[in-house]
This record gives sequence, structure tokens and C-alpha cells, in this order.
Amino acid sequence: MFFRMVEKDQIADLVRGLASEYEVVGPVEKQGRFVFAPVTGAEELRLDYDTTLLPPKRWFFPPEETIMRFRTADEEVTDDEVFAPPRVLFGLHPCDINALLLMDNVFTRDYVDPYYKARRDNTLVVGVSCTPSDTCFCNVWDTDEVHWGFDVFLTDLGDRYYASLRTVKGAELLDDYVKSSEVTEEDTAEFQRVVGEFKQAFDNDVDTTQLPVLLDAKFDSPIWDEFGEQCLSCGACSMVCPTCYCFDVTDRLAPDQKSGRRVRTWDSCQFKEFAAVAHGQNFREGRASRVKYRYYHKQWGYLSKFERVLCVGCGRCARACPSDISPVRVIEALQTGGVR
Amino acid sequence: MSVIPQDAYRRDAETNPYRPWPARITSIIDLTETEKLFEFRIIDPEIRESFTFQSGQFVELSIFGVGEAPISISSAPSKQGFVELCVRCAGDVTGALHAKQCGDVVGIRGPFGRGFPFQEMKGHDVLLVAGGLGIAPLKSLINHIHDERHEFGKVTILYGAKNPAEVLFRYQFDMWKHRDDFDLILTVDEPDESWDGERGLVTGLFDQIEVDPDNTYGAICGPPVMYKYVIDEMRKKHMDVDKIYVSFERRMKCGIGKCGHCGVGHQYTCVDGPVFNYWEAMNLQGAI
Amino acid sequence: MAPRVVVIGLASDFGCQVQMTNIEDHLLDVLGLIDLRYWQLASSGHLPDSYDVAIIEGAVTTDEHVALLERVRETAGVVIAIGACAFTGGIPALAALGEIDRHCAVVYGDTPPVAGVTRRTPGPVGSVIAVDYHVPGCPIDTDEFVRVLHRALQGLSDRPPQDPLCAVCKTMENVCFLERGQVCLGLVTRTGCGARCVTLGRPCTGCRGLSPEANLPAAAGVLESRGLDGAELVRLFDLYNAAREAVR
Amino acid sequence: MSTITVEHVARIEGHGTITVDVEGGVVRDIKMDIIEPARFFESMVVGRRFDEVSLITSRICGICSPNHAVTSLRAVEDALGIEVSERTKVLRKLLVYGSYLQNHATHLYVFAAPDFVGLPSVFPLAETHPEVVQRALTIKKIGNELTTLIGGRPVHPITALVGGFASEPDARSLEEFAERLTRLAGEAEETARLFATFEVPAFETAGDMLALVADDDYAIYEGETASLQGAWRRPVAEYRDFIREDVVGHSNAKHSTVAGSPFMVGALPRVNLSADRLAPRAAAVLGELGWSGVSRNPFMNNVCQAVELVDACERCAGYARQLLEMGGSSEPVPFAVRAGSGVGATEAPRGTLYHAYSIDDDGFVTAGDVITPTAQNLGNLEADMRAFAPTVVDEPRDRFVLLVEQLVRAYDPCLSCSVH
Ligand SMILES: Cc1cc2nc3c(=O)[nH]c(=O)nc-3n(C[C@H](O)[C@H](O)[C@H](O)COP(=O)(O)OP(=O)(O)OC[C@H]3O[C@@H](n4cnc5c(N)ncnc54)[C@H](O)[C@@H]3O)c2cc1C
Ligand code: SF4
Ligand code: SF4
Ligand code: SF4
Repeated sequence: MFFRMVEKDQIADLVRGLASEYEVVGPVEKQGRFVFAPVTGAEELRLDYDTTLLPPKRWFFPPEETIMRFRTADEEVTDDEVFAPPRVLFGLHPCDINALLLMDNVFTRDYVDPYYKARRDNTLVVGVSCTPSDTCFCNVWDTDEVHWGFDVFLTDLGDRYYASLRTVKGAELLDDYVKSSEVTEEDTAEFQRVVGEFKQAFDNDVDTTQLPVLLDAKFDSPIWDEFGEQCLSCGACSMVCPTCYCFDVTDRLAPDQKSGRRVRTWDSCQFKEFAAVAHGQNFREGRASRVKYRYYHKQWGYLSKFERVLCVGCGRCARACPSDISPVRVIEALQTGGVR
Repeated sequence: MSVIPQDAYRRDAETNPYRPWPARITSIIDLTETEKLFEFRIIDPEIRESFTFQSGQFVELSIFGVGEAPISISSAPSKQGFVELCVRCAGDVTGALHAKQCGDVVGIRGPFGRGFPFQEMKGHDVLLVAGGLGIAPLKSLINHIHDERHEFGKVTILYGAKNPAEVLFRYQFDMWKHRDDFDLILTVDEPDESWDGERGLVTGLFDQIEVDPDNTYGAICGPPVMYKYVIDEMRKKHMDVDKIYVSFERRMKCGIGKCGHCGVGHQYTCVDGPVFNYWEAMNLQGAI
Repeated sequence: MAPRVVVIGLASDFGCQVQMTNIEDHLLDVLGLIDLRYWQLASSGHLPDSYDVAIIEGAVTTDEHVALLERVRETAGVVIAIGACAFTGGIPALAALGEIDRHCAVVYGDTPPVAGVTRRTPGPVGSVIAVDYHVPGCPIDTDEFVRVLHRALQGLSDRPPQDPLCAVCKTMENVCFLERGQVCLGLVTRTGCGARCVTLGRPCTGCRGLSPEANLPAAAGVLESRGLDGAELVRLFDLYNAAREAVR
Repeated sequence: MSTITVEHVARIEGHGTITVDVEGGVVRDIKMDIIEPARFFESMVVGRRFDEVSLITSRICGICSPNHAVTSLRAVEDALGIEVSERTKVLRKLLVYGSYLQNHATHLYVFAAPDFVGLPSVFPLAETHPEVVQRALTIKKIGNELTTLIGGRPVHPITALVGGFASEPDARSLEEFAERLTRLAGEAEETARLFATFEVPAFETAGDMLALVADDDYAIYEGETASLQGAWRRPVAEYRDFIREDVVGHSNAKHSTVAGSPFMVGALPRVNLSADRLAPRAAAVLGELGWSGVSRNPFMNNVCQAVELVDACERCAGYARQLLEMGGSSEPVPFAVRAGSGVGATEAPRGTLYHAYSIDDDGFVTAGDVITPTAQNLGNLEADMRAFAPTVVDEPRDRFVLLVEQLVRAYDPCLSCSVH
């Protein structure tokens, strides 16, 4: 990787420059919280945001998307045109970039998803460092650091950014739009100090020892019933999760029924119908089994395939769940045998 | 680890894996009141030529405007150019398929999933146990074994249905019954006057068969409740857990390991299964 | 042959019938799929003796409604209940909360009119006859109506969305009303509206009825844990769902 | 004696039956039974909290729901002593006008027009006169879009709250809308010209005509009630003093009287009382049609609705632009819940709509009263039918029935409103 120093007041130039070539999407305020939304200038950006309501996944994998079109008259089947304008996602935190990498595993490996991939290929990612909030626990999964999956990463050193340039395109952007300077040894030392402090700032200590074993060994534990009683089966956790990728597929006909499209929408394993099959059989009928499945899949199912857990510790689900069910509470319960 | 089979999509990385190929219904046979056997011909000749599969794999069948359903292929891989599906009318897609006629066009994607380990089974005895509609994927395997019969040892088929009217592929079984290289035993839970076969559950048939535990591969497919009991019987016969294969049915939306619906334990039925060996299956929490 | 369709209004405000017409761009496409035989709102004529599909709006509030529905059920192969009134009793079912005669006295005093109807406690269509398809909401969403009509014409199963609203609300990137200290019924309300109200800045009031998957005790607990009154859940939910016991 | 019964009069909103008793070629009696069952709104709101009232009463009518919502909000605000911002007022006017565009277009083209071209409904018209149907759909659609833009959906607004709005459309949509409305005014003018060509019976009502009036506005959102015959103006808060409502045995809707006689409300009374305050293009069209100052022919209500469509287009385009410039906020103003009683009145498409509520200390409703335009019109409509029927009783029976129905439809009655 290469590195440059960028003065903070250059960010306005950078965004202006980017906006001339790309749609720039970044964190903006919404009623005291934050969302990723298109911006026209740096003044709209809130790079000091804690976390966003929805993760960046919707810019690659929208909540609703056409995956195929058909005409009933001549049985013609076509792909949907992917709307993937050149776009920059500006200001992603390490957890969210790590989450994208986990999504990439699903959507760009075996049976490449053309829609996800087209957007991923057409999107530049500019990361920015963050400060932990009380619901974050990315330190637990080592997702507080990120080393690829972005084009530029900006680490905040007070009045300047320490910019890591991961890709050619990222380096070009910086060259084109801002005056940056060489990194000195002092800069790197300052970078080390800042990152070190950041690591110290986490107070969430979650004991993840032997999670897959615990999940199997405690498969029938009563803790799941307790969580089941609390769960509202609303699926909010899955929607806000940057690593939840499950979807439902339905056919939608045009009003005249002559043509139609096949649409996928975000789905959640917390919905009762998720695992229902014909003849009234449902493999996860009870709420408890569904809550369990979410964690089982995240901490063990995905791990067994991709050697990472399917959680980046962003804490969004903890904030979104009206009943305060969260990975931290669940893992604690698995470790201690009791729900707190 | 999942072994994604070589399939038609690989030949063209640009292909949208969610886009089905139009296929024409070339024959429909009524099997029972609720099941029909359909034969399809993929319209695009290139795709049709390259469509190869293993017994135990499935396709996603599309009725445009209704949706998709995963269905096991029940014809043998050796039957080129056509795909045969045995479908029970169980809901929207399958119901809409049942309303179709010869010559109508539907969509097919696939084949997907891991099938039975046909090559490994060669040189061994095979014990196949089917319950109800579970015979559909096993029929593909049986037909395939039939095509290469000399490669296998003893082949035993146990098949249970609820009543005589629900016994599928009776015409074929009647044919096989008279062959001495297949041991076929049929049983029904609720026999009527016409029934001259066995009665009772399929597990009851194990008393009648001899199994060479070191040399036998097992394959099971049927309703979820059946697995545990059949496996118990196989274990009583001392068969190896990793030589017993089971085929699972789960809800599926994509068939290619993305939509997440078919999760069973830590695996996905669509890409890691639907055929699992029993050792794997035992390790899947909530599977059996 | 296009199925013969009739549209029948019971006690309602006609809002859902209006919504049926609110697909101006595609109204003629949809009409092209059916043979519309009777729609009092839009056309002269009488309810014919035979038809295939009956679309019913409104709650059941009179004995005459019951008799009509029984006749409809005998005649129509398919019955579609549209809107909260027909599905859950809706707003008219608020009158089920008290004595119907008392309501009558409040409105008419001691000389109620005798205009050929016998009042009964309001309820949904499903409390009187079997309903094949349901379109929830007050008012219905036009697109959803067309989708359900399509399903009915295709002979597919009735699949009103089952789960609570919050998931869709999240996809709209709303700041949750619970965080803002307000009771929101999205926790327990049937999804499918796109969390319209919340997105426009107003808590969900439950017009689509109770989600069959709702966890009511947990939802009341959630409100309590945020310093809100758990009983408000029920009081507010009565607005469109006072007859929820009668929903089938 | 023979009795002619028209059950479930078509192409009106709600369920009503007309019975005419004819004896020896003379009309003995004629009445309209409103069989639409009562839903008891005035009783249902009792015990509900003040902020639920507009949600409930909006369901009195799905056709003019914005009017019920806005009127009930005004009554509740009157009871709680809340004064809303100017911006809120403009937004509410837009909401009400959205309802005008929807309602007038639907009534004129879907309900009334088939009569004049001799068709049972608008559907065959789509084949014979596609351009006319297209225009109807265009106007109706823009009306829907306007109510959606301001209220959140075409029927039953979401955003209108006690004291203000939950959210507002963005500037871009307002700008775009102003453009479209300006363009739509042309379509509306064509509508007025079309309806002016339809021949209507020469008939005059004996009843008075009432509408809201304001000094500097074509009053729809606020104003005083004015009488055409009595030439008086009175504050709406006194509505109980000048409008009397009685239960009549054959109808689930009550009938209203002013000074002991039936009267008419709606587009015709409004134009009669406020023609000089119409927006320029609407005034021009009215002139073009040869308007002579005042008309007492209820059949002219259709033409007046068409003129109001032109007015609505111009006015709404103006309001949209005004919102872009005026600043201010539509966020609900702060208020304290307290006991009180209040009245709200607006002009709904079919005439003046009154809502009144009493609220207790905790904000729960203790009494409600709603007088809808159709409830006010029904007495006059029956009186008109009685006067009109004998003049056409010699016509062939079908034509006779059609003419009577046409009179009913000219009033554009909304029976579910009238009963509520
Ligand atoms: C690998 C595999 C192989 C298979 N092979 C075969 C085969 O060879 N032959 C065969 O006939 N079948 C086979 N199946 C089963 C077949 O896929 C299902 O029967 C089929 O998907 C049903 O689809 P459908 O659209 O007809 O039914 P659906 O309309 O989806 O309904 C089926 C049932 O699912 C439930 N359900 C689904 N959605 C909802 C909802 N929204 N709300 C409530 N309940 C719901 C209901 O119980 C309903 O009755 C196989 C399945 C798998 C996974
Ligand atoms: S499970 Fe929760 S904490 Fe983990 S990535 Fe998803 S939303 Fe973030
Ligand atoms: S605002 Fe309402 S619908 Fe949205 S998440 Fe919160 S409780 Fe659920
Ligand atoms: S948010 Fe609630 S009240 Fe609003 S439309 Fe949806 S279900 Fe109805």
C-alpha cells in the first residue's frame, strides 16, 4: 500500500472533484441519526458519524431488485438492466468495509451474482476511521481494521488524514483532486499512536472462545427459549445488518399480465415462513429456533465455509432490536448459560 | 466444504444464474391424483446439449408469473436431451405446472446441488429406501444403476407409500419386480383389496433383507419423519454412517447458495446437499 | 373467457373502491382482464344472478349485509375482501366497543330512522362467510389490490404478508418512534404498506391489522421498558381492530 | 297507483333508493331512502383521544377524506385553542384542492357524463370517446398525486396532524407540480366547455343556497357561512343556530333546514356567492359560458364544478410556488391539552362541511357532531325532485327515471358522508 497525507480542508475539493465524475454517497444526518445518501458537496457529509441506520449494503444489494424479466406471450426471458452508475461510497468505517468483503464471498464467488457484481465493480470505496460507540464490538472480531476492499482509507489524525491508497484508481483520485503530501516518519508514528488509542477505546469485551462448539453443544439450551419469548419476529436485526444477505423471490406481473419480472427482496430468517415448506411443515416453527438460527448461521454456518464469522460487530442490530437482543447478549448467554 | 458441481453456468461466467432457460413440456403422465411425471426439453439446443447432471441433483422450475420451485430430476443422467420431473401438486408453482399442457413452455435452471456418489457406489451393494415422493430422486439413481448394472453388486429397493393409489411409477416397478438383479419390496400403510404387496411402514421391511455391512451404500429419501427410523434400521444392520446417503428437502428461493432459506445446521441444502452422507447429516443441528 | 366480476360495498366509506380506480395509467389494462358485471359506484345496473368473483368492501353492520353475503358466497367462486373494514372490521368496528343501541341513541336520539335495515354489531366479512383472498389496509394500496386480483385470477393461494412492519420500516431508514419516545404499532402490525406512515413522520396506527406473527406480550414489554404505557398498545390498536376477535 | 323504484341509484357514492308514486299521470309522492347504514361516527369518536379524531373521521368518506381530516383538525384545534402557521394553512388548502380535483373529475366524467351521451357507465365511453376518458383520468390522477404529495396517499391523508404536518414535500416536487398544474388548467377549461354543451332541463330550485365566503379569497379552508336568499353572513361557530338537523324516518341521513326550509350547498352556491373571487382563468371561462350572475338551476352544479377545476389548477399552482418562497414551518405548533369545545368548517367538493367536538382535560373526546354537505342537500334534493318530477312525468318511463336520476347526480350526493 502507498500512503499520502491530506489536509482536512482538502476534503471539500475531493468531494467536489469526485462529484464531477461519480455519484457521491456518504453519511448525512437524519433526525439525529445518520444514513448513507447522495451528496453534492462535503458540507452535507458528517464524517464524524457514529453509525448509519442502514449499512452500505443497499448500494450493492438494494432492498428490492429485479433479477429477471419475462414476457408471457412469447415466453421470452431476459436479464434486468443493472442500474450501476459510477459511484463513490465515501466515509465507510472499517466494519462496513469488512462487511462488504463478507458479502463479496457470497455474491461474487460460485455463481456470480451479476447485479451485485456490476455495482461492486462500478463503486469506489473511500473509508474513514471512526471512534467506537457503546454498541460497537468490532474489536472482538478483528474487524476494527481493514486492509483491502477499499480504494482509499482516511485515518483521522486531527487536522490531517493519513490516506492509505489501496488501488490505482484510489491513488489517481487523490492525485487528480487534492494536493497531498508525502508521508513522513513522524506521520506514521502519529498514525500508530492514533490507531493504538483507538484500539484502547473499546470497552466491549466479549468472550468468543469456542463459539462454534458452544453453539452445537448448547443447541437445546433453555437460553434460546428465553430469547424466543423476547423476540418480536420483526426482522429488524436482519435488515440493518451489513452482513445479512438472505432474500425472498417473487414474481410480479404487469397490470395486463402480459409481462412480468422476478423480484428479490430482503428477507429475514426471523420470519416464520422463512423455512416453511409444503404440507404445513416448518423447519423453524418457533421463535426460539429462529433466533438461534440467526446466531448459528452467523457464528458457525458461514464460518464453516469462509473461515470468518458473519458479523463485524457494528452493533446496528443491537440498536434496532426493540427487545435488545444482540450478539453480545447472546454470546454472553452462551458462555455463561444464562440470559442477562 | 461445499463441492459445487460442474454445471452449465460455468461455461459462461457472464450468465445470470437467476435466469431460467425456456423449456417445453414434451410429455405429461398422470401418476396419482396429486403427482404427475413431466418431461421437458430445453429449447436452446446449445444449452440442451450441455445440460448434464448427476442423480440426486435438482433444478429450479419456473412458471412465469407464479414463481419457482426446486424439483429433483428423476430421469437418469444417461437420458440425454430431456429432463424428467415427478411433481406433486403442493402449492402455487406446482399447482400451476399441473395446469399446464404438452407444448407449454416453462423455465428451468440447473442442475444444482450435490447428487449421490454414483462413482463411489460402483463395485458395492446398494440399498435404496424411499418413502412417498422420495422415490423421485431415487428413481434417477435406480435408472442410472440400471444403465450400468454390471458395475454394482446387489441392488435392493425398499419403497413405502401411504396407500396403493399413491405408489408412484408402478408400471416400472411391476417391470422390475420380475427381474432378479433388483430386489424390490413395496409396502403401503393402508392397503386395499387390490394390494398383494407388503403392508406397514418401510422400516418393517428390514427384517426381510440381508445387508453386507462392509460393502453396502445406502440412500434414503422421503418425508422428514422417516429418516431417523430408517437410519436406525440401517445402523442395526451395522452399515457405516458415511456410506449412508440422505436427501433433504428445505425451502429454497435461489438454489445457488445465496438466498439463505435452505440452511440446515451450518450448511445449505442447495449447494452442500441436497444429498448428504449420514455422518455430515448427523453433524447438522436440527437436520434429522 | 374473462371471469365475471362484481364489486359490492357494505358499510364503508368507499375509499377502497376509490383506490381500485387509482391506477389511472393501467386501469384499462386491469379492466381488460375481467368482465366487470356490476359496480354500483361506477355504473347503472343490478347485481346479476351469476358471477365468478365478488370483490367486497366494507364491514358487516346489518342483517341485510349478512343475507347479501350469504347469497354472494353461494354465487361467487371467489370472494375477495378488500380493506380494513372487510378484513378486520376496520373503523366501523369501533362501534363494536360499546352497545350498538347506545351509539344509535347518541347519533339519532330516541327516534332512530327505520330505513329498511336491522343493525347488528359490526364485524369483518370473514365473520359471516369464508373469504378466499384478503387485501388489508385502510385504505388498500392500489398495487397490492392488483397483485391480489392477479393471484385470484391465476388461482394462486391467498398470501397477505404475515410479519410485523418493523423490517420494512428499517429499509426505509426511519428513526424508530420508540427511540423518539412514542408508541408505534408497527411492532405488531401486518407488514406490506412500506411503513408508509412512519416514513411520513407518523407512528403506525395499525390499519393493516394484527400480524399473525406478532408477539404481543413482548411488544407490551418493549413499551414498558421504554417508559411507555404497555396498555396503550391495546387501546391504540382498537382503532382499526376493535373486532379483531372476529377476524378469521 | 304505480310505484317506480330505483334501487341503489348508480353512479353516486353510497346506497340510496328513489321511490316515485304516480297516480293517473300525476306524481303523488317522491322520496329518497338512504339505506346506507349508519356507522355512528359521532358516537365512535367519544372516548378516543383528540389526536385520533382526524384518523377516525377521515373514514366518514373515502372520496373526500382530506376534507374530513382537515375539518376535524380545525375543530379540534379550535377546542384546544391552537393557531396553526400560515404555511400549514397553505398546505392544508392544497390538500383540500387535491380532493377537489379528484372528486370533480370523477363526478363529472365517471358519474355524470355517461348520462349526457346515453351510456350506462364510463367504461364504454373509453371506446367511443377515448380522449375524453383520458382527460378525466389525467385530472383525477393529478388530484391523486396532489393529495399524495401533501397527505401521503390519495385517500386518507397521513401527514396532517393537530397543529401542523408530520412531513412536507421537497422543493423539487413542489416546483414540478406547479408546472403541471398550470398545464392542467387547459384540460380543466376544456372540461368546462364540454359540460356547457350538455343540454340540461330548465329548472330552478326554490331552496336557499349556503356556502363559506371570505373577503379576499374563494373560501374553501376558512370563512363565514353566507346565505344567497337571506343575504346574511354568520360565523361558522354559530352553525347550530342557523342550521337545524332532523331525523327523518325513511332515511338514515338526517335532513337539514335553514329558517325552516331546505337549502343547497356545493359548487353552484359557491360560484353564486363568490364568482367575483374566482381566479382569472376560471372567471374568464365562466364569462365565456355566458354566466349571468346567479343561477338557481341545480343541473348547473356540474358546470360550476368544472369551473372550479380551472380555479383549483390556477390556485394550487400559486400555492405551490408560494410554499417555495414563503418560508416558515409546518411542524406542529406546541400546545397544551385542555378541556374545550370547538367547531371547524371547510368547503368540501360537495359543499360546506361542519365538524364540532368537545374534549375533556385529558384530551379525550366527550361529544362530536358532523354535518356533511350531502346531509344538508338531501332535504332540498327531495323538494327539487317533487317539483321537477311532475314537469317530466309525461316522458317515457325510462327517460323519466333517467331525468330524475340525473337531478340526483347533479347534486353529486355522497351518501356515506350523509349517513356517517
Ligand atoms: C431439493 C429439493 C427437491 C425437491 N424435489 C421435489 C420433487 O422431485 N417433486 C416434488 O413434487 N417436489 C419436490 N420438492 C418439493 C417442492 O420444491 C415443493 O413442493 C415446492 O417448492 C412447492 O412449491 P409451490 O410453489 O408449489 O408451493 P407454495 O405455494 O410455495 O406452497 C407450499 C407450501 O409452503 C407453505 N408456504 C409457502 N409460502 C408460504 C407463505 N407465504 N405463507 C404461508 N405458507 C407458505 C405452505 O405450507 C404451502 O402449502 C423438492 C424440494 C427440494 C428442496
Ligand atoms: S449481527 Fe449485528 S453487530 Fe453483527 S454485523 Fe450484523 S448488525 Fe452488526
Ligand atoms: S418506527 Fe414503528 S414500525 Fe418503525 S421500527 Fe419503530 S416500531 Fe417498528
Ligand atoms: S404504517 Fe401502519 S397505519 Fe400506516 S399504512 Fe402502514 S399499517 Fe397502516
